[in-house]
Amino acid sequence: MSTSFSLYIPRESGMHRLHPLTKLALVAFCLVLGLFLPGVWLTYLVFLLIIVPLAAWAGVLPPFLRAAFKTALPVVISVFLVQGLFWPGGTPILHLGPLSLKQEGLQFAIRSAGRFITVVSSFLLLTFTTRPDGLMLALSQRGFPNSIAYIMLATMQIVPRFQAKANTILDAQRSRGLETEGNLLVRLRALLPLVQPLLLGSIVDIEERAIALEVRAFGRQGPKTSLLVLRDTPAQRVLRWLLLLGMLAVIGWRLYLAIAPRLAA
Amino acid sequence: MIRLRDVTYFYPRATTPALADVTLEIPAGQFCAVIGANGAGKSTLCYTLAGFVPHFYRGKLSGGVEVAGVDVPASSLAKLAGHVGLVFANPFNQITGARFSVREEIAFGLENMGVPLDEMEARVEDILGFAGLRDLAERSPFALSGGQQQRLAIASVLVMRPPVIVLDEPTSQLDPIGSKEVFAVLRDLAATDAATVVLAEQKLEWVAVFADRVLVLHEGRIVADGLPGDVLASADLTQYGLQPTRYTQVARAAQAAGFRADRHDLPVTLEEAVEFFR
Amino acid sequence: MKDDGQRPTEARAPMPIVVEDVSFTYPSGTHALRGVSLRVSPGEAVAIVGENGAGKTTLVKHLNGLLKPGTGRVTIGDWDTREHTVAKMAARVGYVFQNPDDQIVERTVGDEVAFGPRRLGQPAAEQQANVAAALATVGLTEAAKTHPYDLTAPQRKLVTLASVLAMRTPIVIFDEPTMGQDARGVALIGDIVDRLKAEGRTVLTITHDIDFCAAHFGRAIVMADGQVLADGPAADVLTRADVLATTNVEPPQLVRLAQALRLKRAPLTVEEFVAEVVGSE
Amino acid sequence: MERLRRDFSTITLVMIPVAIAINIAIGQLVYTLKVPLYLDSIGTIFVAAVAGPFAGMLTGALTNLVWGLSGINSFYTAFWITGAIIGLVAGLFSRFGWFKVWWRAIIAGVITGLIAAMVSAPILTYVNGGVTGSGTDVITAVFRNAGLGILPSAFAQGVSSDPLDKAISFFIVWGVIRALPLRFLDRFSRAEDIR
Repeated sequence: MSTSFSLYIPRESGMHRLHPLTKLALVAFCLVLGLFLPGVWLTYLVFLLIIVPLAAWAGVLPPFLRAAFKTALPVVISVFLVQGLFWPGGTPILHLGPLSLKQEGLQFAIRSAGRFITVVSSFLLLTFTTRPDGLMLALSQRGFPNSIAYIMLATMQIVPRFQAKANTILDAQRSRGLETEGNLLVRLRALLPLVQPLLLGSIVDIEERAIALEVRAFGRQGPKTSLLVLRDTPAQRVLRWLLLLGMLAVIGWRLYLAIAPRLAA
Repeated sequence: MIRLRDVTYFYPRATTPALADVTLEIPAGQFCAVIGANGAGKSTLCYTLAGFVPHFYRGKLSGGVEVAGVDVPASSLAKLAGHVGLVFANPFNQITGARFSVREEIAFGLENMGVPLDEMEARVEDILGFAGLRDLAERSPFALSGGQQQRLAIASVLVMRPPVIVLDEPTSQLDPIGSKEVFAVLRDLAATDAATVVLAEQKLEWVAVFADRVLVLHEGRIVADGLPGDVLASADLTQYGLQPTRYTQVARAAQAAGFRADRHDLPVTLEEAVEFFR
Repeated sequence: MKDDGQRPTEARAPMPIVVEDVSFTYPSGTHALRGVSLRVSPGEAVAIVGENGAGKTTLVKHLNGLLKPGTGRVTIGDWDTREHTVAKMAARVGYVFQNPDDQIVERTVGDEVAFGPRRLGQPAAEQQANVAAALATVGLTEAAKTHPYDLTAPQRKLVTLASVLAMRTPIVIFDEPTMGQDARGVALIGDIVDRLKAEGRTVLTITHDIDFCAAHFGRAIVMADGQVLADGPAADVLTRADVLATTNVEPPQLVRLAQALRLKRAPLTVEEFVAEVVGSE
Repeated sequence: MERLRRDFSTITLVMIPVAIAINIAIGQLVYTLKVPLYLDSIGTIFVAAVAGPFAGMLTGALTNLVWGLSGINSFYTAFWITGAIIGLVAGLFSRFGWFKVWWRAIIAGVITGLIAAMVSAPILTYVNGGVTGSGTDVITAVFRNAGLGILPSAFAQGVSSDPLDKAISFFIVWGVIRALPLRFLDRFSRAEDIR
């Protein structure tokens, strides 16, 4: 069982050594490109020319591609089937028995798939190359609430425990004669005895968890320090500003494309 | 160092007090064990010393509680953190989850108190050694065994250097090996005299080995208070729902059966029992 | 009860446990059991001891079908565990889990104890009688209408113990029953074990509490690294320092004392010990 | 402001990661049992009921962000808005006492489900090309074939599952609240709204 609910892979790469905010800016930039670039094919270029090289630089390309593929594939297949074959009133370009592939649908599917792949792989790039605690520390140092940082980090670590706990509950109730196999009704009725202990038991635990935090001065006001030290450079600071400008430029371009025809009219 | 005067406490919605007329003084540097059956009030006493009664559990507290010069009921949890350390039974619930390695988990309290980086690093290193966790420093706190997690919980509190440390049955959910590991750390702690320690514990054999003093709680009241050898071998123990160690039991039974030992008082530990029967 | 004559309950049918050369590997690749064979006769009380990770839990999970053997065979009476769901097996094997909070679902202690009997389809009258008897056994009759979470954690453990006793299974398995209990609780659980034995039911327990094991269990199995290291009368196994040393299990306090005093025999109970010492005077 | 501070006590802060873990663990349990539901917002609804709409919003949003950003299922990240809205709406229902009676909880669940479907549809349309990549896409295909637009078809797909799913989730949370001893309920800021 993994100890943390994250796909982060520690490596000694240049990408890993970047300040977390720089990586966040890079990923946000890819995300904006993916969501706002016009046309059908441009997003694929973002994926191939920015995201994939960055993942390669970080030394995580094979697992990164595998994860991206696994997440994107069902949606990509589905979008081609649903929108490609069932586009109302489109121009048929290929007949498949009673169905036909429509040109408009195909184009929409290519555009959507590109967008989805870019969005998913941007998030994955951040996950694969950024220590969650480093990212949270960087954000906290810029005024992000400490409590939300705590919530995100604690969640990542306790999710695997709760998955294990859910399985133990399943075992304990089956051992008391709870049938969990059979028709849908049987399985539906098994839900409550499984869900209830998970909730009740954890509500009992949170008293102790809250006490443990208070003992460690979590509720104390005033400046905090950190054992983890993040390295930043002037060059990275400049890069972050450039990326921000780039994002604004792309969004502006897209807005212009949307508004211009109307202005002309 | 610790001063309780006529302390009576009711949990919210409770009709009987969890602590009743408890008056108690523990001098600085003492290692004081608190024993008693489940429900006798051991945990409540621990929570009172650490301020969670009344600040967290609310309810009704009367009497005076003063710990290391601080009036506990008049203070706040944020102020008491770092002043009184608390360790309790469940190792898993004491891990904050906010840090990814043993080293960082230990540092968490110091980070919250704003301790400067170099001092923090030195103190964390120091405690890693004391708790025998140096080899595990880079591991995830969740990848440790129960005994290791409990040592981590103790280390995380010790590193904040509170003048008073309260431990509420720190070994009750551990296997014998884990318990032994934890007791080894407690024994070192008892030897340093750096802090006043209050330990609620069921394992009387261990209590006998390193406590300076033993208190017996029964239905929220202190019913016995004295040196470990006297309290743990006293005949009253069973009436408070406690069982003397097997060593005391056989010695008493042997005496009743006509065995005459050289030493007069009943043994509590293995060493004493060997001496008794020799 | 009147219908006792016509309905032979599972509880009275003799139900030997037979584990034949069972090996089991978790999906993670851990070899948790390596060729374990054992036989437990009806009415036996068996304690399984050993370090964490020795395979104790994996072994007992095989007995009610929570795990199915990778190779080998486990039978409870005439049932092969592979051929029945866990819920079916529950009629024969009751299993008290370590943490009570992993199973409590009902709003009163009485309903919680009735959870298992209801699932097993016990008739209403029998169910009521079994629940009442189980509550009395653990000393919680007064608490029948109380919310389980208004009890302390050690009391909740007794509730889950009662919830399995009320199922009236011929075989009962406990996982660390004495953990977190005080002296009174340990004595109570000891009494329950003795009573189950007297009724001819089979009791198995996983425990680290060697003194508890020495006092109430006739047979001890020591496990290490997925194998049975020693299996025999408790008086024998628990005094073998060589076996216990390899598993990091400490001998009972009295055995340690006897060894320190170089007594010829290592007694397990206070009475035996006194007889030994006073006799040798 | 005082109310908000009470809503975000240490108890709530500690409850939120637990609630998120419960969302995810139950989501997987349901999958193990092969029940055709999600039930992956029970933790969110519970926090919303006992600690108010803002705590609920945070739990809902962070469930999707953590689940998505953990890389286990990046698909979820973009739907943090849906998670937040579910928490907000559930918290508002709780504020007006709708968790006190079982049938009201179910109605509240149906309404929340409709709102969730409404919020998800534009995200599905823009980011996913109108599909989810799961079995319910058949419904989308049927509506597309009937000549409906991408957005209405995505919404129809959502309506086919969300209201039922949230109704059951709300009902379960109602049951859990009823099963909780008052002692625990007292710990939360909104105890008076729900029992």
